[in-house]
Amino acid sequence: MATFNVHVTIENKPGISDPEGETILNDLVLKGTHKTVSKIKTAKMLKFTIKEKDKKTVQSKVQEICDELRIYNPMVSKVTIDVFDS
Amino acid sequence: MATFNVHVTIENKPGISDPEGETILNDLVLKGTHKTVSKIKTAKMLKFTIKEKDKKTVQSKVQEICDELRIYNPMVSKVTIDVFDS
Amino acid sequence: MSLESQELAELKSKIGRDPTFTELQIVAAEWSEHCSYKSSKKHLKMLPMKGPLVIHETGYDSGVLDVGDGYVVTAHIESHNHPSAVEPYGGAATGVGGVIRDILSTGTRPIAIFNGLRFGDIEKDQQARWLFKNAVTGIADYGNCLGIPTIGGEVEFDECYQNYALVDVAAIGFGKKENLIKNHAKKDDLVILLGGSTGRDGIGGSQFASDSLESEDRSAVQIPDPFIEKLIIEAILEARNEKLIHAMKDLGGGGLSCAISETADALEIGIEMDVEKVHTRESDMRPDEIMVSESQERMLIITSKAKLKKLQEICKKFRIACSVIGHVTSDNQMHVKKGKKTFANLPTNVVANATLLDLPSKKPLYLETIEEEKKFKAISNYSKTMMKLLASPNIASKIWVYRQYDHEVGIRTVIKPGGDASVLRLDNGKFLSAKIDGNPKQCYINPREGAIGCFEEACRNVVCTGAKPIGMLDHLQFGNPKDPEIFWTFLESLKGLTDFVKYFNIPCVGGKVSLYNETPAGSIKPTPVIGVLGLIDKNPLIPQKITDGDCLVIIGNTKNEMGGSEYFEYINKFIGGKCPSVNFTESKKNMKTVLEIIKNQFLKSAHDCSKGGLAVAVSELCMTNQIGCKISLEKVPGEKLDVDRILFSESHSRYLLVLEKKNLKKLEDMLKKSKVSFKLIGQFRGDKIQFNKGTKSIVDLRVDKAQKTWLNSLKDLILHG
Amino acid sequence: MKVGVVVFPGSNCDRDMYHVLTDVFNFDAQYCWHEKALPKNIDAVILPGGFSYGDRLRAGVIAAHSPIIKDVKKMAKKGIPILGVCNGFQILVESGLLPGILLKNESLNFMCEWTNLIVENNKTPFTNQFKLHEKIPIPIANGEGRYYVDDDTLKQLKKKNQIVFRYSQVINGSSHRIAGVCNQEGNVVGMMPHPERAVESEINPMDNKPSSLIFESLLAKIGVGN
Ligand SMILES: Nc1ncnc2c1ncn2[C@@H]1O[C@H](COP(=O)(O)OP(=O)(O)O)[C@@H](O)[C@H]1O
Ligand SMILES: [Mg+2]
Repeated sequence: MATFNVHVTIENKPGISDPEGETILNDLVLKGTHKTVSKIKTAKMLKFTIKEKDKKTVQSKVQEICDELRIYNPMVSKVTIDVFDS
Repeated sequence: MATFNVHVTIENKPGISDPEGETILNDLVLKGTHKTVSKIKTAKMLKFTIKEKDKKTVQSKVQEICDELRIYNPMVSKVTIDVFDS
Repeated sequence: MSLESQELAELKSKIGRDPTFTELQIVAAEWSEHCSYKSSKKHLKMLPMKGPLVIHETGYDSGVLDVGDGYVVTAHIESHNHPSAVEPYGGAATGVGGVIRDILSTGTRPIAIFNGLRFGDIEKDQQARWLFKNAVTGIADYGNCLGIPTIGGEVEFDECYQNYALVDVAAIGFGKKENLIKNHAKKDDLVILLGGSTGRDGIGGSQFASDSLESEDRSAVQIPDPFIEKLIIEAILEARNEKLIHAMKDLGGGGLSCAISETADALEIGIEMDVEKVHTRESDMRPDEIMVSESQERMLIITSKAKLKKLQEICKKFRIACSVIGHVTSDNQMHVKKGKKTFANLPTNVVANATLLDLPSKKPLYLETIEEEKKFKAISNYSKTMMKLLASPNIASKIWVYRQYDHEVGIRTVIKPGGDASVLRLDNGKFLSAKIDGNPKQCYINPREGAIGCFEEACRNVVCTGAKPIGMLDHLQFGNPKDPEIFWTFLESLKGLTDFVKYFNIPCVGGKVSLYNETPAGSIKPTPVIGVLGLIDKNPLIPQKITDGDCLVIIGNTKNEMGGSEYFEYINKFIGGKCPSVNFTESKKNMKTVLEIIKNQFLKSAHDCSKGGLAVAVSELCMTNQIGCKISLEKVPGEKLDVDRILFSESHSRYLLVLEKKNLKKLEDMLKKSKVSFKLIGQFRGDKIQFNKGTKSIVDLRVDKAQKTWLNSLKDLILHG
Repeated sequence: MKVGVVVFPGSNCDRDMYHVLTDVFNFDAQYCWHEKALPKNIDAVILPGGFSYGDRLRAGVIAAHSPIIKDVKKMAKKGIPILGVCNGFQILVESGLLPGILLKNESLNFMCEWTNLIVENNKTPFTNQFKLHEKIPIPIANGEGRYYVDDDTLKQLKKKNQIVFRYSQVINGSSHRIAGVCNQEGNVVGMMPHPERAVESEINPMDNKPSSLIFESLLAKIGVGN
C-alpha cells in the first residue's frame, strides 16, 4: 500500500454561467491595470490523501467516491481527477 | 503574444485548519464505504486565460494581480500559480 | 509572549520563586490588557451596574436582565479589532462566535446579533473597501449559519481607521430564569473541554489585541467554524435542560489559561488539569501552547462524575469532541500537568488578578482649539448638497449590509433592520428593542459629550419603537492607554457615561474595553460604542405607511452644534466646531413624552434625528415611504440659525413624529402638557422633498431620485469602486 | 395527524417550523433526528431550513446522505406529502427527490429580503387552497438559492406541471424565475422562500394570509387531530 495525493477539481460544465469568475474579471481585474486577462473561471478543488495499492486503483476509487457521494453535481459540474505520488 | 492558461490555487497555509475539508472527510467520505482516505483539504481555483509574451511574464503578472487585488489573503492562504500553454 | 520586567518581579514575589516557562506564558496571557483590564478596571468601577431588573451571578461574562414572567434576557458586547484588521473575514466571524459563547455560557439561547463596523475612507481607499466587504461577509456567514438573526448595527467610515478595522459585535440571549447556570463546583467535580480542537491558531491572540498592530502576528489568525459552534449551542442547551452543567465558561482571549484561572478564582476552587487530555489539532503541541491557544469554538464545563456519561452522549449525538481534562481540587491552585509531570502550579488568585494600574492622564492639547470654527463657502445649491449627503457612505442606506444577514431566522423579528432600533418578540408577550451606536467624530471633539451623545442616540432609537431603556452595554475603544492624552479621553468618556447612567437609571449590564487601537498613522479617535436594550410591555410602534396629508411634528431643540457633523466633515472637510451636548433634563422629558405618546397608539411612526440632522431624518422618512413632504424651516424650534445649521445640525434629543392630521390636536395637547419643545413643521404629500424658509425654496428634490441614490450608493461603491 | 420535522446537524429553522405547525396550525408535530428512522405513522414530513453540515461542499449535499433520507424516499414513494424549505429544498434536490440544483445567487451574496411568489400549481398537498396565479408575499434568506435546470428538464417540468412557485420578478437568476418545484407525482414539494416566517401577522409586514394557505393546504390534505 502506498500513499497518494489526489487533486479533485470541480468546475462548471461548458455553457453553465460562472458569475463569480465574471465578477472577479470585470470588477477587479479589468478595473485595474491588467488588461491582458480575457477570462476567469472559478473551480473548487479537494485534495485527498489516500492509501491504495497503485495509481490506477486510486483513480477509480476516487472517481467512485465522487460519483457515489455526489462530490460534484453532474447537472452543472464536471470533475477532473489527478493522482500524484506522495 | 501568446495565450496561456493559468491555474491559481488558493488554499489555507499549513497549520491553519480547514473545517470544510474535515467535514467532507468525516461526515461524507468516511461515513460511506471508502475508508482509505485519510485527509481532505479544500482549495479554491481560478483559471485565468491571459495573453502575454512568455510564461515568465504570465507568472509574474498573475502573481501581481493576486497580490494587488487581494484575490487571497497572505495571512491565511497561500497561492500556487501554474502556467500552461493554451 | 512576555511579561514586563516589573510584572515579572511581582509574579516572583507573589509565588516566592522563579516561574516556569509554562507559568510565564499562562500569566502573560492572563495579565495582558485584553484579559486583565489592568489599565481600565480601577475606573470601570464607577459605572453603576445594579438595577431592579439586573441579576448578578458569579462568573458571568454577560449581563442578565429580568424581563418578567420568569424570563431573562442576557446581553454582551465584544470587539475583534486586531484580528479583523489583518483578516477581516475570519476576524469578524470569530468575533461573532466569541460573543455568542458569552451568551451561551449563562445558559441562555442566543437570539440576536448586532454589529458595529468602522473602517477608513472607502471612497478613496481600496484597502478599506476590502476590509469592509470581507468583514460583512464574515459576520453574515457566521451568524447565518448559526441561525441567529443579525438584526441591527451601524457602519461608519472615518480616515482615523485607515488600514485598520473596528468590528464590534453584540449579542442578546433569552431564556427561563430557572435555567440560568448558577456557577458552582465542588471537590472532585470534572473539568471538561468541549468543542473544536485546540491548535496553534490564535496563539498569542490576546497579547496581539493588546499590542499595536505593527507586528502583523500571523499566528493570531483564526479560522471560523460556525457549524461546530451551532452544534455546541444545541449540545449545551440540551445539557442545560438535563441539568448537567454545574459551571461553564467560554474560551476566548487567553484560551485555557484564562478560562481555568478565572473560573477557579471566581468559584474559589482549585483545578488540576492534564494537557495530554486536551484534544489537539496538531500532535506536537507544547503545554504552554495548549494553555494559551485561542482556538475558537470551545467551552469549559464543570460537572460531577455522575453526570459525565449523559454529557458525553449528548456530545456524541452532536458529533462534538468532549474531553475530561481535569478535576476540581480544594487548594485554590491552578495545576497544569502533562501526564505525571507538573508544568505549572500557581495560586489562581495570582493568575486571575493582575495588578491594576493607575495610568496618568492629561487633557490633550488639540482640544483647546478644536471648537473654533472656520468660515465655509456658502452653499449655492442645497438640493445638490443633500444628494451628496444621501450618497455619502456614512449616511447612505446600509441595506447592502443587512440584506446579507439573515435577520428573520428565529421568527422573532417584529421590526427589521432599516429603521431605528430593531424589535424582537419575547415568549412572555413583551418585546425587546435594541440598538448600538457610536460617534467617534463627536467623541474626538469632546470625548465626554460625544460618549453621552452615543448613549442618548441609542436610547432615542429604542424609544422610537416604544421601548423603555432598561440596560446599556458599553464598549470603550481607544488607542494606547499609556499615552496620558489618550487615557484622558478614555476617562472623560467613562465619566460621561457614568453620569448618564446615574441620571437616567439605566444600569450598565456589561461591556468591554479595547485599548491599543493604533493605526500606522496614529491612534484611532475615541470610539465608545453603546448598546441600549429597551422593553415594551405591549405594543411596539411598528412604522405604518405614511400617506398624503400626514403631519410631521418635531420634538426637541435644534442648536448650533455642528462639530463632528457629516455636514462639517463630509461636505466641508472640516474637523472641529462645537460638539452637540445632551441637556439631561430636556432629554429625559423628551424620552418620557415620546414613550407616553406611543402608548396612546395614534402615531404612524417615530424617527430620531441623528447623522445628517433634520434634513436627512426627514428624507429617510420620505424615501422609505416613497412620499414627498414640505417642511418649513422657520418653524423648527431652537436657536435662530442659518438654514444650513437648521438642516444639518446633529443636536440630540430630537424626535420626528408622524401622524394623521385628525390626531394632531390630541398630540399637541399632550405635548403642551408635558412642556416639551415641539412644532408642527410640515406635511407629507406629492413626490418631492421640499425644505422652505418662508416663501423661499431651499431644498427641492425628487423622492425617487433621492431614494435611488441613497439605496444604491454603498453597494455601487463596494462593487464597482 | 403527525407531521415530522427532520433535524440535521446545522438545521436552524426547525424550531421555527415546529412552532408554526403546533402553535399556529395545531398540527401534532414531532422532531425527527436525522440518524433515526422516521416514525411509521407519520402523515407528512417537512425538511426545514438552515445550514446542514455548514453548507459544506454544497448546500444540502452531505445531509442528502443522512440515514433518514432513505425513509424520506420511502415515504415519498408512498405518496406522503413532503415539503423542503430552503436548505430542506436543497437537500431534496441533492438527494434526487426533486429535479434541478440550487446554485449561488447571481449577486454572490446571501439575500435576506421580502419578495412575491406566484402559485403555478395548486394541485399539490401544499398549494391546494390557492387560486392559480395567486400572489404570496414571503421572505427569502439564502446564499445558494438560484434554481437551475437545463432547457430539456425545464420543458419537462412545464409539461408535467412540476413548477409550483415562481418569483414575480427576477431576484437571483433562477431558471424561469422558479422558486419551488414538485416531483411528477406532486407530493414532494421544495421551495426556497420561508413560509414559516410569513404566517404570523406580528412578523409579517405585508400580508400573512397567503402564506398560511401553504399550511392550510396540508391541513386540508391530511386533516387535524385523530
Ligand atoms: N452593520 C449593520 N448590520 C445590520 N444592520 C445595520 C447595520 N448598519 C446599519 N444597520 C441598520 O440600518 C438602520 C440605520 O442604521 P443607523 O444609520 O446606524 O441608524 P440610526 O441613525 O438610527 O442609529 C438601522 O436599522 C440599523 O440597525
Ligand atoms: Mg435612528
